Amino acid sequence: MRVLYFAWLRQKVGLAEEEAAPPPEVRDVAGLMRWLAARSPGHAAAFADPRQVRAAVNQEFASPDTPVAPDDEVAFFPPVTGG
Amino acid sequence: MRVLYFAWLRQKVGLAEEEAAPPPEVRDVAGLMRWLAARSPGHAAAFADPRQVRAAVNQEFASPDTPVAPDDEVAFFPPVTGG
Amino acid sequence: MATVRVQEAPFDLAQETAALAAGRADAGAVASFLGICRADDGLAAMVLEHYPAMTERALARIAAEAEARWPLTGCTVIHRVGRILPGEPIVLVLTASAHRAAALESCAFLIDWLKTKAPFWKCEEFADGARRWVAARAEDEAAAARWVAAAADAPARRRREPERTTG
Amino acid sequence: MATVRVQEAPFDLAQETAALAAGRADAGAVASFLGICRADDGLAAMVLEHYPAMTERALARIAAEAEARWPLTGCTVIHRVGRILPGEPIVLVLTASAHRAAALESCAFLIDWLKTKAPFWKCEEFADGARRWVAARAEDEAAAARWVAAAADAPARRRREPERTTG
Repeated sequence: MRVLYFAWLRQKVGLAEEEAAPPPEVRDVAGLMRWLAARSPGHAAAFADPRQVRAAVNQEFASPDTPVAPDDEVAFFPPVTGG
Repeated sequence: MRVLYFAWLRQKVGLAEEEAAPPPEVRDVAGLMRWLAARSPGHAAAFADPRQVRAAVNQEFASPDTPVAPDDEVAFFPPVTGG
Repeated sequence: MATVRVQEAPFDLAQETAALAAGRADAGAVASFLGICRADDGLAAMVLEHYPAMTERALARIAAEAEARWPLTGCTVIHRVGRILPGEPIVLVLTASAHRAAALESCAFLIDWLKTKAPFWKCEEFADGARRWVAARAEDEAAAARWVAAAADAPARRRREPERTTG
Repeated sequence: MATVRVQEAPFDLAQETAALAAGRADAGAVASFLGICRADDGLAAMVLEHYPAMTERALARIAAEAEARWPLTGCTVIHRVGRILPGEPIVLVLTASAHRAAALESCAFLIDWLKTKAPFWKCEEFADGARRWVAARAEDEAAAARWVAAAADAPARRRREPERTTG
């Protein structure tokens, strides 16, 4: 699974992207966030307030209960501020 | 009194502007229209359907009961179609 | 503050936009409306007639109303008159503000009011020589009327009615 | 049919407008929205980050939604990324239609949806070296939501929800 970070999540995690192999019980976006948060203090800081985090699975906006699978590209970022 | 005509009113009257000296009983826009309509067949055609005619007195949109006075500039035209 | 012009010559959108934003650090949003002469079946030209003594005053009043309703950093209204060919621009409305809602709403307001409150008349000339004065559309009156309703909903904003002056 | 671009370079408003209207005899109205980097107190630059694999797809979907809702003859959305200085343009939305209501409404729709449904993030850089990620505004969510309500009011128009694909 490829995991991407954008904006301040990228800065807190300290990575723009990483490979991840979560265990089978990580089934959705919310579960992946909890699992990633335990990886490092930076990850913990990035996911400290899940309400501030948005996600996309395979380049489509996702919700906490969107399923994730090993071949997916999952991105985490703050609410968008373009335009 | 200076009277101006625009668009198809100008074409029907056959004049872009004319001087007019209506009698004192012509007190408002509606009265002026009735008085002008009797001036020529062209005038009659222009004012045949008063609902299709709009007016301005001294360069401000006016209604049928707007007063008119000898020194005024009164313009008649169809509903505007700019933009 | 608004720029209001009536002219026969075409206008330059980029130049007008640059002029509107120039030196205004607080403009974050510029909205524009460009009205173009459509090439409807057989249309050879559109001739725009106006009431010179009244036109710029009417446009300035409409622009002032927009500036009273929205916090604009700039406002430009340019309307062409004379003979206009299909594909050529007729009218330009440009509004600038710190935020987009004010720019977008005031731009829509300006073109709606201009359509019903400025003394212009369009005459279509066709390839076969026929001429036809364009009729006013009921939809245009309705579009303009919604801004009167909007102003009535916001009683803190002063609503101006046309006044008769003797000037 | 829509033109959608994400680029570092500035864009040319006049050129984009000309391209939109070129060869379209049926476009009588062109609306535009130009978002500019405001020179807020001490702001040295705005850095726009995006999610490249997702951005153009998101913009194309937003543009397709506009084309499904309004009878547009043209639609252009250009969003810059990278380092942008105060006074420089960030985003351009251009819509063309036969009549003004469709052009004006779709232009407002596009910028509202772009603000909440396209993966861009703004980071402000200040003269004193400080950096700050711009926070999303609740007003932007509300502005986008009104178009969902508008679509629900018009049941004949298909409403599309984001779908998850596995592509």
